[in-house]
Amino acid sequence: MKRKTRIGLLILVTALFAAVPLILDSENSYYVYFLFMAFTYIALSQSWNLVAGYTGQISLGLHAFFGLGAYVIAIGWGKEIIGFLDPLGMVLSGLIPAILAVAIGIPLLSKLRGDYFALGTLGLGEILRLIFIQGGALTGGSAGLMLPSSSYTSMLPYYFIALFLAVFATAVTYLMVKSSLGWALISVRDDETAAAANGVNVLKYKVLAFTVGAFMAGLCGSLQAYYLFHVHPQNFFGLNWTLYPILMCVMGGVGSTIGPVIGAVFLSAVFELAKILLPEIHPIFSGVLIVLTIIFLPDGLVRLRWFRNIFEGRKTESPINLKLFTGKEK
Amino acid sequence: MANPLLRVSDLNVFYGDAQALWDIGFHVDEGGVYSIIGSNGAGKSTVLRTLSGLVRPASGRVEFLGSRVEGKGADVMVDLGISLVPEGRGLFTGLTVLENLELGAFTKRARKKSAKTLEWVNDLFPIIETRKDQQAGKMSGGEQQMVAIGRALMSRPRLLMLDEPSLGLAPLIVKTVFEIIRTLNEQKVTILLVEQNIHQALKVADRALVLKTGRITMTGKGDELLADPEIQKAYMGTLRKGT
Amino acid sequence: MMEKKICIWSGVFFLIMVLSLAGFSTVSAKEKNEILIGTHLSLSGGLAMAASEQAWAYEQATASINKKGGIFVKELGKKLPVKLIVVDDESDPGKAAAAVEKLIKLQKVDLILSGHSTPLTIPSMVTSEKYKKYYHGTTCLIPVWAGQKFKWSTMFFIDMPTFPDAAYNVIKSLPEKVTRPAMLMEDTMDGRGLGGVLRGGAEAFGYKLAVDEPWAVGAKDYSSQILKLKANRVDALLVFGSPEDTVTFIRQMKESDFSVKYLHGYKGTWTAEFKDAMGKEAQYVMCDGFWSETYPYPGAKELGAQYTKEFKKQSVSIGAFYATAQILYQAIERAGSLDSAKVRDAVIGGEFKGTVMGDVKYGPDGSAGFQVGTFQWWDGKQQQVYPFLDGSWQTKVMPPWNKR
Amino acid sequence: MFYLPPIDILLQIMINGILFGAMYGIAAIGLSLIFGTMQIIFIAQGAMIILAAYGTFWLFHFFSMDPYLSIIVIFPVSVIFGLGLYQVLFRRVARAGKFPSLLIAFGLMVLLENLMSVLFTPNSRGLRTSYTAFGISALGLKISFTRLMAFIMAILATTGVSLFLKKTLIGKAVRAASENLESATLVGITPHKVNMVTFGIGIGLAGLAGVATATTYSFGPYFGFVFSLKAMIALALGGMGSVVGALMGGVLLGVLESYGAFFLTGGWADVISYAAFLLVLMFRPEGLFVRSSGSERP
Repeated sequence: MKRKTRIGLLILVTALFAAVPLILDSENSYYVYFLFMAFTYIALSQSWNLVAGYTGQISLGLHAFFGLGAYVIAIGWGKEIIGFLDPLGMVLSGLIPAILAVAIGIPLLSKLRGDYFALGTLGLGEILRLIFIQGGALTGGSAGLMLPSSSYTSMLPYYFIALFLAVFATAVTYLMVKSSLGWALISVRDDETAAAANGVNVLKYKVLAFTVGAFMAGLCGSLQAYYLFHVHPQNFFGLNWTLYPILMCVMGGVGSTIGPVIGAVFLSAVFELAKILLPEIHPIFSGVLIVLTIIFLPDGLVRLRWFRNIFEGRKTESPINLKLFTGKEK
Repeated sequence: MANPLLRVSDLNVFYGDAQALWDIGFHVDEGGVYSIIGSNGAGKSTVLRTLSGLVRPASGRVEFLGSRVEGKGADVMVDLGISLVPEGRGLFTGLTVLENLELGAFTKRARKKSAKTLEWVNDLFPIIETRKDQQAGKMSGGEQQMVAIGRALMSRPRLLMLDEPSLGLAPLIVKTVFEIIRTLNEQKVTILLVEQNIHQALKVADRALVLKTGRITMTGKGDELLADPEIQKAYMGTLRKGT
Repeated sequence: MMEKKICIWSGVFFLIMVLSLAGFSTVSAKEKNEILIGTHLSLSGGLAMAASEQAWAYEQATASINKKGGIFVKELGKKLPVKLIVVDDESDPGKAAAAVEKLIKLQKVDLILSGHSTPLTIPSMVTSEKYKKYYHGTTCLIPVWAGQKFKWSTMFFIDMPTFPDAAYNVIKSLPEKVTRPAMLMEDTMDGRGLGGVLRGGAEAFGYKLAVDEPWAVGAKDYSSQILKLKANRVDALLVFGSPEDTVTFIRQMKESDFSVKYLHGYKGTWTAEFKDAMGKEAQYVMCDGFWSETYPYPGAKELGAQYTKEFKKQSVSIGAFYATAQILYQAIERAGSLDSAKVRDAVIGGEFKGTVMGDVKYGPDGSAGFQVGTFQWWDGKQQQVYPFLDGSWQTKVMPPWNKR
Repeated sequence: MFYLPPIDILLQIMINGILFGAMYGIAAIGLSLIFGTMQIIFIAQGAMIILAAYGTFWLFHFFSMDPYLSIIVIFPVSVIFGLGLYQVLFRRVARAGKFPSLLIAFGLMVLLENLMSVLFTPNSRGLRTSYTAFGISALGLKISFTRLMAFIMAILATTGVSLFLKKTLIGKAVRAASENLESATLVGITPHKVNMVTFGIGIGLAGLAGVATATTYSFGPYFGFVFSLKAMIALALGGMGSVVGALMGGVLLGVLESYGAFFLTGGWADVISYAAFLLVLMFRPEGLFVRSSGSERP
């Protein structure tokens, strides 16, 4: 499938989704809410996909940037610097996590690789959560910050912003990979030492991917904060905001642009259905799903042959062939 | 002719998409010393790594004592009797010399005779007895090479493979290594050797093969190849005549 | 071939899902034959224990109203049975908001009954505020609820001004004088809110708090804090924490031989699991409670007996939840409609007689407070102490550990 | 109110920290063994500990079997469970070499926690015996009996595992495999056998930690995650893959938190431990207690 048709397909799908709220009554249809959440997860999965799929660095700290983005809105709105659904505020809620990603990323990425990096980012997430809980009046401590819910008018603005975020994240991932920058990223992923050998500044590209990922995660955090009107540390710094995107990426197919999109939509639907159809045991369901996905679908849906001849996804196996995680062959 | 200890036929090996070995075929008879020579990157080590089970061949047959063994893991190969001393010796530097040797006889077959084999190895390498409780990592290159060969012998191999044993050793030590190879051969141990030091390799070998970019280009008796002008020109530069 | 099988399976699975999701959401607005009441409770996660009693109470209240044929709704001109829909919010604020979203948009409930605890009800009320769906609230601190100026929910919970009395009146009634009380409040929304009120209460009753510190949630070791309490010669202790943390804390008090005259546990000491885990160390420990079967209100005794028969343990909370449901059902009948605005207006300023919590009066701001009770664990039973009714238990001073 | 308390209180805090750190130590030893050979951070160790704690609780509840006596049941059962778990779950992943076993461990944790919550109800369970809340006073210090037993168990477990690694052939094979897997296969060590052994022992140690937890705390299904996190920090402090280092790391973490809780408040104690964790990870990845014997990890 040539490149032009693939972009055409992307535009068609976006238009289709954009038309949904015209057909369904956005206020009362559960579908609209479901799609809103699915778009948020698509954007989050792409931001993880960018870091893990294209530079091979497994980050377990996505929830830290997500929460930070949300808190930027909550604090900003509290101090009347940021308004309701104000674009400047959202950009800011992406920038601050990006700055943190650079500040933390440089020491973390230059020194740590593989599972040490994953551990470091997990630690980063926990530290941020605890700091915001001890943050006193500024961060509202463990009670979190309340936002005036009276400014809610309708579901539509949220739906379209979420759709925009999903398309923006997918487009950024797609463009970054297709550009010369993309080749540098992939060379870092496949063999760092070789990449460094022929002049690729490995650290610069890793930090760049990490920062762009953080920016996107921050944006998603701010949208969710606007939606819930209540930023609570236990919820916004919860590990699920890292766990679900990883699962969606893995199931969809890491290192491909369409994989996370399919994974996010598929899994959001599965989790919602599990909650409705089997209420008591639905929490077990997510655990079982993770384990089964990894055993039977390690390369993700997008690389199954049946899918491949339609989308012509990557022929090679999933790029994060995590030798560093499992086998020890040097 | 009794059927050979080891027969390899049209062996092809890939590293990712790059093909490293092209239709390799040769055989090894019990009790002989065989050398594989060739320039760097010719694929010499790949042959040994494939025979020892570290690398899985894409196609081809490997028969050892009459049964097909290609594709089996290294832990199975050593139990069958093919033992490799890897390039760079591969000792467990954090463990003591004695522990390295004990692990050499890890397979069920070797574990039973572990004590007797240890005595035999101690006779071969007296230094081992004196340094047995020392950490393997804290020894000289030569001593480490001895321990590495000793460890491989602990599994009582029918075929011992040595990958660049003389690498990084002083000339005097290299001489003793080749003496050891000769004494091992006298004790009926079949040896397959990969070696940069072509002169020594060919002198000690009954038969030898020359490998060039993954293909066998010449085979023959060790001393014949030693005298062959082409070999001298290609590999030994300006070797003075008759040394 | 393996891979083909997986694709077909995942394809089929995906299709079923899409169809059932569609099927669910377009349930045709057929002729109304039951009142749909939705609630989001923590069936899993940290709050599951407390929420399970709430679920039981709601189900009992719904069953008893249905036994009387349901509720007469004047607008629809007939008596309709009540159908209770419970969705799990997994003790997570984000999921609580999502659960309410689902109740409103998917299950299309008419009205919403409250979930459990301030951190979960606040986001849920925000969601129901968005869709103008009446949320009949409880277990959220009234000052925190009032601060949000919600227009589509009411709150029936602890009356804050009289909250400290339940502890300090009992302390004053102790035969031995208490001079150095201390407070350890869990660092959560509830802990923060209650802590503030108790701090005010201490001054009102003329006490100076020897130690007043937040308490880390889920910490595994309190020995350092116990040392601080010992160093400050604390003789009375008000502790707000989860059952697990409180058990760890009291065990460590015994291990470091630190005892007080009066130990009052909030949220952590009223469950039967606390008594099972502590055994005879539970003796003398005070616990808070929203309700007691010994209260002289209609149906209180029967409700308590039924619970004990079914679970072989007492409860000091089911009465409050049962009454919350009773009030909602009375309000629907009084409003004669299922419209959120009408039912809400029936509750605000309304007077509801004869509930298991007695007569409940809602103020003009939509809140109604009930007096929190105090109980003492004695021989495995919670003896009702405060409010001081005739026949209430006389609190016993807690002796040092070695004199038990 | 920052005042330096008298020396006996400082000592008491130290003792509490050491005993309390030993709890993290047992969990960390299991993690370090598994990490040594399989190179994965087994984040579900906390859930395993709580599973064993439930086992101890039910043995006590139905057969009134003394918790410390039940070790003779819990430990072997945990080892067998570990072996089985490796075969069913991790063997496929390890061979495929494609996927972060970290994710499988994560899924397993979520699965186990919710399974326990559904099967054993989410109520917190506590074990009550004559010694569960019993304090010994020695030379002016108060020592909790159950935490002392936990400390003793930690010491025994560490020596046991160290002896196993040093004296038995399998133990040497484990050390060899975790150092140089390729050479290990060359001498006949099958990677899966070694992984299975370490995984079995690792889960066995989780069993021990479970008994220690059951006797010391009232626990619920979600009680284990903090253990996993803190055990990981102890592992990082002590040095990846070294058993003694893991225990020392745990004890150091316990002391750090104990002092943190006294001089600051409980909440800050966690921040200190995570900050120490990040600093060690960045500046001394091979850990504080392992002589940087050149085998410095990536």
